[in-house]
Amino acid sequence: MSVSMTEKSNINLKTTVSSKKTVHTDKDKVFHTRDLNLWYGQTHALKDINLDTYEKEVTAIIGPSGCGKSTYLKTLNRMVELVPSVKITGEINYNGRSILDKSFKVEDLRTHVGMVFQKPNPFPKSIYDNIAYGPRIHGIKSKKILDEIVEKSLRGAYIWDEVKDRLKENAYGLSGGQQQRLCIARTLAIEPDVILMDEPTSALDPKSTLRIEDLIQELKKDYSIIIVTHNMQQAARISDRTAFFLNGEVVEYDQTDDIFTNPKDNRTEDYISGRFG
Amino acid sequence: MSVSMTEKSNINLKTTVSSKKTVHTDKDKVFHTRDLNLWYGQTHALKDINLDTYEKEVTAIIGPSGCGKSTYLKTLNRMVELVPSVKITGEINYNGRSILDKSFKVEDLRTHVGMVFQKPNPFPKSIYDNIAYGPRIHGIKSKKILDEIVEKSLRGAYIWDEVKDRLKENAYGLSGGQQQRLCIARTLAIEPDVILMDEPTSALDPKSTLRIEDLIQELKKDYSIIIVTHNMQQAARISDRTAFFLNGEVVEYDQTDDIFTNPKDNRTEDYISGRFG
Amino acid sequence: MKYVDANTVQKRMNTRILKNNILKYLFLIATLFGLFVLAILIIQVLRDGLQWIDWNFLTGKLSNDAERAGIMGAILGTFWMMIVVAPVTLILGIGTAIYLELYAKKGVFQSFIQTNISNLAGVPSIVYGILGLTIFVRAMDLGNIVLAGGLTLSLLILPIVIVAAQEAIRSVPQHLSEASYGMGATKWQTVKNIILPAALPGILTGAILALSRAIGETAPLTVLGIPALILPFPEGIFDKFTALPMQIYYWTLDSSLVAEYVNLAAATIVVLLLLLFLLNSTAIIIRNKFQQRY
Amino acid sequence: MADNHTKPSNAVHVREMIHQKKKVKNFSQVLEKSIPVFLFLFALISILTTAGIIYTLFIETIEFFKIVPIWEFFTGTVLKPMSQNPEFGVLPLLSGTIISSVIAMLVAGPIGMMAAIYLSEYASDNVRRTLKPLLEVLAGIPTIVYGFFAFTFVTPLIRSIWPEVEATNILSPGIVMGIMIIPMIASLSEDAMTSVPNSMREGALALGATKLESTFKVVIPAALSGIIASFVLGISRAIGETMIVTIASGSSKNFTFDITQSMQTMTAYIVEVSGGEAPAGSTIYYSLYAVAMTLFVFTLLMNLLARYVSRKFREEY
Amino acid sequence: GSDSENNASGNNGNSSEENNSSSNNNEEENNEEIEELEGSVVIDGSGTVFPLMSRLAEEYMLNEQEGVSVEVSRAGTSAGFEKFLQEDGTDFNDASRFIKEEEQQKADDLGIEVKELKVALDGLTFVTHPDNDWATEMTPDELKSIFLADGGIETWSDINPEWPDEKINTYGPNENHGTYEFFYESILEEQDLVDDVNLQQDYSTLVTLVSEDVNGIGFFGFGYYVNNQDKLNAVHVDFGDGPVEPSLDTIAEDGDYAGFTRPVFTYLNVNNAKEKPQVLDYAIYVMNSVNDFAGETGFAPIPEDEASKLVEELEALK
Ligand SMILES: Nc1ncnc2c1ncn2[C@@H]1O[C@H](COP(=O)(O)OP(=O)(O)OP(=O)(O)O)[C@@H](O)[C@H]1O
Ligand SMILES: Nc1ncnc2c1ncn2[C@@H]1O[C@H](COP(=O)(O)OP(=O)(O)OP(=O)(O)O)[C@@H](O)[C@H]1O
Ligand SMILES: [Mg+2]
Ligand SMILES: [Mg+2]
Ligand SMILES: O=P([O-])([O-])[O-]
Repeated sequence: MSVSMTEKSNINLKTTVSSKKTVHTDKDKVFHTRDLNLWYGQTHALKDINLDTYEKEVTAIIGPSGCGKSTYLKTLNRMVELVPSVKITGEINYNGRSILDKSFKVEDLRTHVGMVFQKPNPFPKSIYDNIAYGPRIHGIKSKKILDEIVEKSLRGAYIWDEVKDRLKENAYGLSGGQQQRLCIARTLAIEPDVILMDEPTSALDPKSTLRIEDLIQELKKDYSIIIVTHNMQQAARISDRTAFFLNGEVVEYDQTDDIFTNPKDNRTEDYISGRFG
Repeated sequence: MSVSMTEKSNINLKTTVSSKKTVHTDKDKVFHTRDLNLWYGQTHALKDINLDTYEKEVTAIIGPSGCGKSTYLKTLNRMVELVPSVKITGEINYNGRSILDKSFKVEDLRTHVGMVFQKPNPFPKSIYDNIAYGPRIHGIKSKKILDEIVEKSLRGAYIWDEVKDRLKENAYGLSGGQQQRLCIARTLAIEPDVILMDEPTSALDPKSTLRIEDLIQELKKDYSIIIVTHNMQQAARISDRTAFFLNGEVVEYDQTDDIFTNPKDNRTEDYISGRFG
Repeated sequence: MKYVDANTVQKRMNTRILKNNILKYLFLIATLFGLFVLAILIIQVLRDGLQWIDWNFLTGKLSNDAERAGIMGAILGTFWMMIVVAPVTLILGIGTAIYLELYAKKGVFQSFIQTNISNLAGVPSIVYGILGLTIFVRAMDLGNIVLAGGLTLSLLILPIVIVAAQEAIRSVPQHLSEASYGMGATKWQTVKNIILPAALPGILTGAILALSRAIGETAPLTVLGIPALILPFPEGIFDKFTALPMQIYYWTLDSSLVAEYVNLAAATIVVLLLLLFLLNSTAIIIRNKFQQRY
Repeated sequence: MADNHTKPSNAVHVREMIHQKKKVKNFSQVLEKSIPVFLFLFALISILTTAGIIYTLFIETIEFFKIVPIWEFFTGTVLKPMSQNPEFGVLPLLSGTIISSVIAMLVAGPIGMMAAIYLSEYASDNVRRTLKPLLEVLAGIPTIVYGFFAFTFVTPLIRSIWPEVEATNILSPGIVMGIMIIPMIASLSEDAMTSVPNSMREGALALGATKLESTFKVVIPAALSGIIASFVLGISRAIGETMIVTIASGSSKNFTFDITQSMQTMTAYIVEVSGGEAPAGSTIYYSLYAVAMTLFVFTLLMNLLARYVSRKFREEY
Repeated sequence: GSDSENNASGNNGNSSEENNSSSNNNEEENNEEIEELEGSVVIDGSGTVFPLMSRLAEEYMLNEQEGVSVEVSRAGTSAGFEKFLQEDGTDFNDASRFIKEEEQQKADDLGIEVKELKVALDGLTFVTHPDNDWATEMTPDELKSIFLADGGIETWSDINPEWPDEKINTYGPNENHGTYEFFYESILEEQDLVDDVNLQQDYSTLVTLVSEDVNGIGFFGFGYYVNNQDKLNAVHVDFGDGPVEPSLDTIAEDGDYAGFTRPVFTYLNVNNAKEKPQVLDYAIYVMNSVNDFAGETGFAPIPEDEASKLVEELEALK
């Protein structure tokens, strides 16, 4: 981008984002990753990752396509194991317990670590059933309790008012942005501690994007959030810390302001200044 | 992007790009588009487009996903007509002749207006046959002439040295960047006047991207080039003029410097500052 | 306020996981069941038939005498029929597929043909037998000769070949044909030079699989009327004939007349399965060898 | 860039040459125009085939109903085509056809479905890539071979367990038909389930669901139309299957629902009556077409139903 | 099998020797006109006669006229007549009963001249399960009453109180077959059969059915019994002079089993015979050689003079 443009965007960023940014270093660690390596068959997708994320913070992961962002995120709730050829070494601790240990049941892990995907993926069911799905598989059958959970979760995702009169309708009748908030609500329904988000706004229009960004700022009060994004401005706007991935490595991990204003690595700088793809 | 980052990237852009930028207003028009509207069935994909492109210039088209960039590009060589439900109104003149006129044979048009696609798409044939394909379908059979054309085109796309010893090998043995240059060479083989490029570097790594960008600067000396890109920095680096599309409309069209330094429309500014997806 | 109680969740977790694991094995067993039956079938057939296969059996003429009987006539009958079926279905099948995929305007007529083809694929083979009997044997007065049988089987597998060819053509990436059009190529040039060569392996694979279906078809031939005893070898497509599956049918039926006929039927099945195995392997080889990387 | 960049303007003038060739391309223009016409004619063959089937069946069926009232045909429980006093009730054939199809689906439905679930949800890529083609071998075995298998192996096996079963019976071919249809159901249902986007499964698993839960509560409901369609196609296949029943179920024309007995299906009746070039003009000859017409309508309805189901009830995602 | 070659040549040797010895007088004529014939001869009809006819056809093609293709099918006598009595119909129709009046009428209408060739004698054989050690001997009336709707017999004990109290299951060929019609017309005198009689198209199916049903009883030609003696019992029939076992001797002309014996035929389309030399040649061959193969295929031979008379009549058609 050329010079003078930024003078303008500068103003934008200040008003909408900068005020929300807070950085804590004294908080508890949520995920503590040490020497993580991951292979898809022969592809070495993650190389010696060392990364700690903190409670009630938003951690952003940025990097060019194919650098391993999604892979790292999916390792945190072991969704990556759905790929049969995956091999993982190293350690990830979640609240002090090693999650890569086979004794840590994935079903268990995933009820603590919720996930929101790039493309909104509601189930082809009613809005109500989408939210109730999680609680139901965990054995909650009472209509009354389910009703309450559904309302609370939808409120939590700031979508209650828009859908409260059509809970029995198919979720695919919603717009893309609404679907994405529905998916967030669905995750909230099982009351996780952490929410992983893989480019949650990349399929959305600017307005919906903004709503989701606002929502993330709200959720941060109760949840720890890790978000993958290819949109640097978004990372700059909403995250407390940012990790820059390249070719499966963490090139730089720091407080967001530092990463964007004062990158220590040339490659980070190259990326931020748009020399990729 | 936040403030201080741009001060840095600023420097980058200056060194690699600014020097190449040239702006002519006295040149001949190549394409002269008036009140162009295009529907895919019910979808109104292009709305009242008015746009002129100029000889031996690089015109960049930017805009968020789905805004109609590719559609407009494909209208210029009538490739868009491959979609059966397409309906077009308005006018496009190419060197003064109306190309939407049915009397203008598409095969003719396309020999004048070559095209390079987003994903390198060589034919599953040998490198030689890839280049010779165009001349052959136009009736050139002489081995000697074909040999000359192949060499000349490959040289033109700066790939001759890399492939001259393996002309008989399958084109899919080449790397992505080489394949893309091969596709450019293939287009050069029929000696078009205009080359349309639809995100030609989006599937490539930074190094290959740079080579293609350099090649475009070279080609500009002999050809008029229209390039679609989602990479604003790329547009800033290589183009003379830039059109910003949004929802099927041309929001702003101006010399590249102006667009990036002094956008007149709020939406352009929003886009450049990364408020989209 | 927490709705999801961590303790109940934990308790249920183990039963849920156990249920998942048990059913997983049940599903696996169900999957293997079919293969188990397949194994029994093959073993059974080999046991009954294998020691009856020798040079005489393969090259000899049919006979009432089980010891003397050979299936060369049936092999040749099947061969000549395929000589009819292969070109007819390839030409008609590829032609129709190209038309539907690349030329037909999307609309009522095109979807009518498409529906029609998929329905034809579901018409029982014996109905094709009746069609063949009425049209080829009677109306065209061919009699029950190889040509009549071959044409009947051609119609039978035509929908399969068309659908396979359509899929092969559809799976040629659009960007290849776009590249060709982008060079100023006409439609037919693009079809001939780019699309067909790229689709050919897929088409051939589908066609070979369809052929192997035709080779095993019995029901339509029974309707056309294949004699129970015919000795001379067919020497062309205008001769009367018998075919491998028909021979299996008759020998199975007559097995209580002459006990050894069961063995003859089994031996013929071995030959037939071997033939199909060869054809299928060819199809797989073609598919693997010519699979394109785009 | 190491190339010596030559400007594309010297030596050969491609543009010129292309322009000159344009003028002598009349033949290829004719080709361009006539090829679609030829291809269209090829496509017409398939329509002619359908028309041929309907026409031939229809004409002779009309003749048949002139001799045997349509009502008698569809409600008659006695089928004695060759008798001195012939009777042409189709119900014995319908019961044979329906019973054998029901048995087949009882075998193929559950087993095929379970196999589909295993292949699409549990099996690793490698396992699927080995098992699925192997399973499809089952579908490629000629039906005459299955008939032989039913007659010489399955029937004796059943009789050794359940001696009341007759030497020719509808049970054995029904079961074998079911085995033949397993890969069809497994494969089509698997396709339907596989085409449910992975994001659905991931959504469920990310909420802590087990595979079983994501399969039964998300994937199967989403793939239901495809699964139902595969069942309908399976039934259609069973109805049209000929050689297995012809060989293993004999040709009794009793109107019964006793699966231990010999019964005749519509298809087997056609084989018996035509048994060689059927004689034209007799009532029996026409009955062949009436039965074939019934069979054709049956399977046509099934195929249309399958299409309708897989289209109309396709989930939006 | 591996030793089939020996067998094959052995068989060939045998049959040609028999030919030589039994048809000396024809030998010279044959030699005079060893005319190479070609074309096809199409035969359909009786399943009972099929083994004999296909045997003859095979011998003819192997040893007499290599260029002629004789195709034999077996739709059943009645079904066969349908195909025989039409334009471009079959050349021969095998029959296990006499041609019916209606059929003859139809032939006349079509202008087809039909010649009846009696080829052998067959005994209608009633078969039971090998474990059936009670119903080994019966009178024709007892047998009839088992199959008659009004016969009053349901269980074996209805016939003889000492026999098991089990329901009798009846089997037979269906109406396509001459055997059925012979039984229905000549033996049951056109009275209705029991309702639940199991009628089948294929004799093999019948053999299997009876051989696996202890309470079963079925009927068909003697040939299908002899080939399955290990699986079936034949009921000895008491026509008045004590029980007679069906055998090649007893089913012969004027044998003791004569009560259930019937001639079997092949009907020749004379028009075709006149047009196509191979058809006539084959007919002559059949009548010359049929007695050589009758025995081994389960038929009793016809008297020599009847055969040679037919040969002469056929020769006259030339
Ligand atoms: N299922 C898989 N099997 C094999 N390789 C995979 C698989 N998924 C990802 N990879 C490879 O692992 C590397 C990292 O992929 P990943 O999806 O994590 O990238 P990403 O940073 O999320 O990219 P994007 O921005 O495109 O989503 C890539 O090289 C990719 O090709
Ligand atoms: N073949 C088609 N049929 C129907 N609609 C289409 C078709 N191709 C594109 N569209 C629609 O037309 C609009 C413009 O699409 P187009 O491909 O031109 O966008 P684009 O700017 O190139 O986007 P991208 O950056 O994702 O390539 C979109 O809304 C798209 O959904
Ligand atoms: Mg990703
Ligand atoms: Mg595009
Ligand atoms: O087959 P038949 O001899 O009973 O007609």
